[in-house]
Amino acid sequence: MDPILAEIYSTILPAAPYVIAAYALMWLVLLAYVLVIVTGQKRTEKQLAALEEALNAKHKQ
Amino acid sequence: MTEVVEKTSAPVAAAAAADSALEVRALSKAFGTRKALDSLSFELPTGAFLAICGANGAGKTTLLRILATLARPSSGSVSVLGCDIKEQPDEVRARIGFISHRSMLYPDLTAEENLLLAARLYGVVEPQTRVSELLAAVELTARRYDLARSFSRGMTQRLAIARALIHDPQLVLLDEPYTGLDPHASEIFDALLATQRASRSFVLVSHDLRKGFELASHLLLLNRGKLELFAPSAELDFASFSQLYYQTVGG
Amino acid sequence: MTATEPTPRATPSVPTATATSAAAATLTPTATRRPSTFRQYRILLGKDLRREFRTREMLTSMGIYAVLVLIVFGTALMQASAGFDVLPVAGGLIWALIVFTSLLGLNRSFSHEKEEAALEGIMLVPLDRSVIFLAKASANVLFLLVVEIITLPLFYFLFLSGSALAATFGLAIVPLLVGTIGIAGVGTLLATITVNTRGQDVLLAVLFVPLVFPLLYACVAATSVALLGGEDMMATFGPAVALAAAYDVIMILVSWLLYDFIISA
Amino acid sequence: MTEKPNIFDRLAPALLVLGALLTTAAFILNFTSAPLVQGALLPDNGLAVIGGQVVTNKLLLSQKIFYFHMPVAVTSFVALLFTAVFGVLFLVKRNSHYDLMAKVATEVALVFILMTMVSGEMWERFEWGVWWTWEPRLTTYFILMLLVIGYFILRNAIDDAERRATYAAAFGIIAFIDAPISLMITRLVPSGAHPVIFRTDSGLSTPMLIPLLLAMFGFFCLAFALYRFRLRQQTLKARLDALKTNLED
Repeated sequence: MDPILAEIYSTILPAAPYVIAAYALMWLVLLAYVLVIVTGQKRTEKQLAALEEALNAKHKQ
Repeated sequence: MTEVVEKTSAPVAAAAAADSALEVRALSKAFGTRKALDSLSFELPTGAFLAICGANGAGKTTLLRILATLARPSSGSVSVLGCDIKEQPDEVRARIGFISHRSMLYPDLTAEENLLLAARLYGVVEPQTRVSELLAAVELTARRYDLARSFSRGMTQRLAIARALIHDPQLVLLDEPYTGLDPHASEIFDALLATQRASRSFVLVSHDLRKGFELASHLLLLNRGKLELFAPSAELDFASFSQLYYQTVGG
Repeated sequence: MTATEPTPRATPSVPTATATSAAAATLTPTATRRPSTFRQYRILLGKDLRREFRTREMLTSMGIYAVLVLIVFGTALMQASAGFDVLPVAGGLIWALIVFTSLLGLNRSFSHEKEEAALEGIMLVPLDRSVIFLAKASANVLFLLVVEIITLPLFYFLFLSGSALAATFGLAIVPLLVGTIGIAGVGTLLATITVNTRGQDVLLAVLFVPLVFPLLYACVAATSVALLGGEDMMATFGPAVALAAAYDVIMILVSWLLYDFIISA
Repeated sequence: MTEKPNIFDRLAPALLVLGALLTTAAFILNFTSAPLVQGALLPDNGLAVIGGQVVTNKLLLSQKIFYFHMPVAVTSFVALLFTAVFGVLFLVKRNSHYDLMAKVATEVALVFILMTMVSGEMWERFEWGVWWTWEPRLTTYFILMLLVIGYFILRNAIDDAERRATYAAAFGIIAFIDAPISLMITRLVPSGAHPVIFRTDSGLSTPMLIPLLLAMFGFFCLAFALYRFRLRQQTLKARLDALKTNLED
């Protein structure tokens, strides 16, 4: 390979892991937040169901 | 709509013309979905002694703090001695005194310094004279140069009364003033109250049903932020009042 | 002392009574004239100064704490070589000292207001809420300045006596003053918030340090160049002091505007 | 019980999809159409012709991080602006819903600040060879992150809902004002010990600008969609809690 071209592209390969890591980490953080929202939603729904059940039991009495 | 009327009347004229100590219209206090006070309306004549009763969390203290301009209402209007608490809070503040179970004193200032501080902040015309007069009235003249920290609970409470009366308020708000007082101290407190009743209106918040009933000319019963009863105490006897209290609280 | 107490003007209406029979003490009606805002400010400031003069609570605790921080600095620098010159980092060390010490003082500045709910008593007086802020912030500025006046010579004595201070070292007073005012302003607002929270001491530090970071950065830069001197010293000193002053103005203005909401909550 | 569905809530899923599409497009364009930026000059005046263009500098891949880093940073700051605006609205109107909105906006801000930090860290580790340096923008974001974390610690330390809302609103406002001052001071005050090793990028060409703008707009959509989803969940939770306390007494 042409030494000049090698020089031109010399930082590309070493940089690649960092670029990949940067993008991966960004998406990971975003994904973590989505997970927080989803688990929060699930927990709320569960509480709602429990409340409904308790209310129904109360009415039957 | 009532607010427009309040605004147009000049503060001084309104105060002079006031023939009711409190005028509460549709007062509510809510945050989020929690309602601390729910649409209260009542009117208390001047010179009256109102006792506010209710269980824990009924909104007694919240109501008192709104009357004292320490908390703001969510809706409705309140006028204290003819001054609207939203439009003229400073006018209201100049006319009320507040005594709570916490003394509002600086423990590291002497009795005299504590009173002088209050007198000067309120702008009492002759602060030194006034302070001496009040110290004599609460029988603390001999202890005037002592730190408030060194006072017993009863003495502290007496000093707190002097502090609350320093600017000659026409309405005195009392928030559980008997908390932590021994029987002797609360006797003295009662006697002191009695001497002041002729010239001022009072609002008392208390757990003690009997005490409230004995002292009051008007009774107000709160239940979960709702007005359960507002009546002159002459129209009730203690048995029916306490029955009503336990019905609402227990129910 | 009490035997010669002046007879009150209103004596006739105030009969002496024994504790058991608190007889009718009809008070004479009294007139009030609302004092000017500035007078109320002076009364409140005077109250804090009088309290502090009596208990010396804040000054002693801050002073001792400052000395302890100096000891920690000394330990940290002990292992450096004999000829190690502290001067290049002196500006930073001085500000670390001031920030830690002021945190301690700010935490204390509202504790006596809460002890017996005295602050509530002040709130019941017809006065502008921002007066409370200005009086408390002024008291904090004064206390901090006193502590600085005591500890900074000590800092010089312990760390800089062997260094060649630049001729411009006197200029360091400017960032010290500007920084102290900013710290007291923002700190008073935050202390009002944190005094009502769980774990108030830690929380004040958590909120305070990042918030004053810009001020700290500018003041460290200005103090360092003032101590080090050099030809282009003014190129750093000027903008640093100007920006620190701008921070003071903006932050104190915002704190002043927000204070009514905070203290009424 | 049933509330009329909010227009924003109905928009949220669409915005989420749009955001995902836009950021994906930006990602692809970023690595295909946008040219590599030029770094240090080649030694010995070396040059080469690549695709009909004369190249005299090293080409940098690390700069590709910038296409997402910058939009994410801007988004986080916009989210923080929302915190401050909702804070002001709360203090004026005293409606607890504004407090909830401010809280969720701050959450989103924290997420995007973290994304900014991690991507910035990666670039910096490669370009400057260190994990940390007190560079103006880096420092500002670090301080901003601490302020936002402080905001949540503050919220957790107060029990009374109204007081919590008031304090949080005030702190949100003051933190938002503090951030630009922080950036200004760290940039304008020359620091003796650490020279500012910040390279101002020369203007971006159109093929570079397109993915950048796409990413920016995409992240705005994503942030807003996430904000609405979270807000909806938190509102529901608040109503549920109120219902529970009402039933208890």
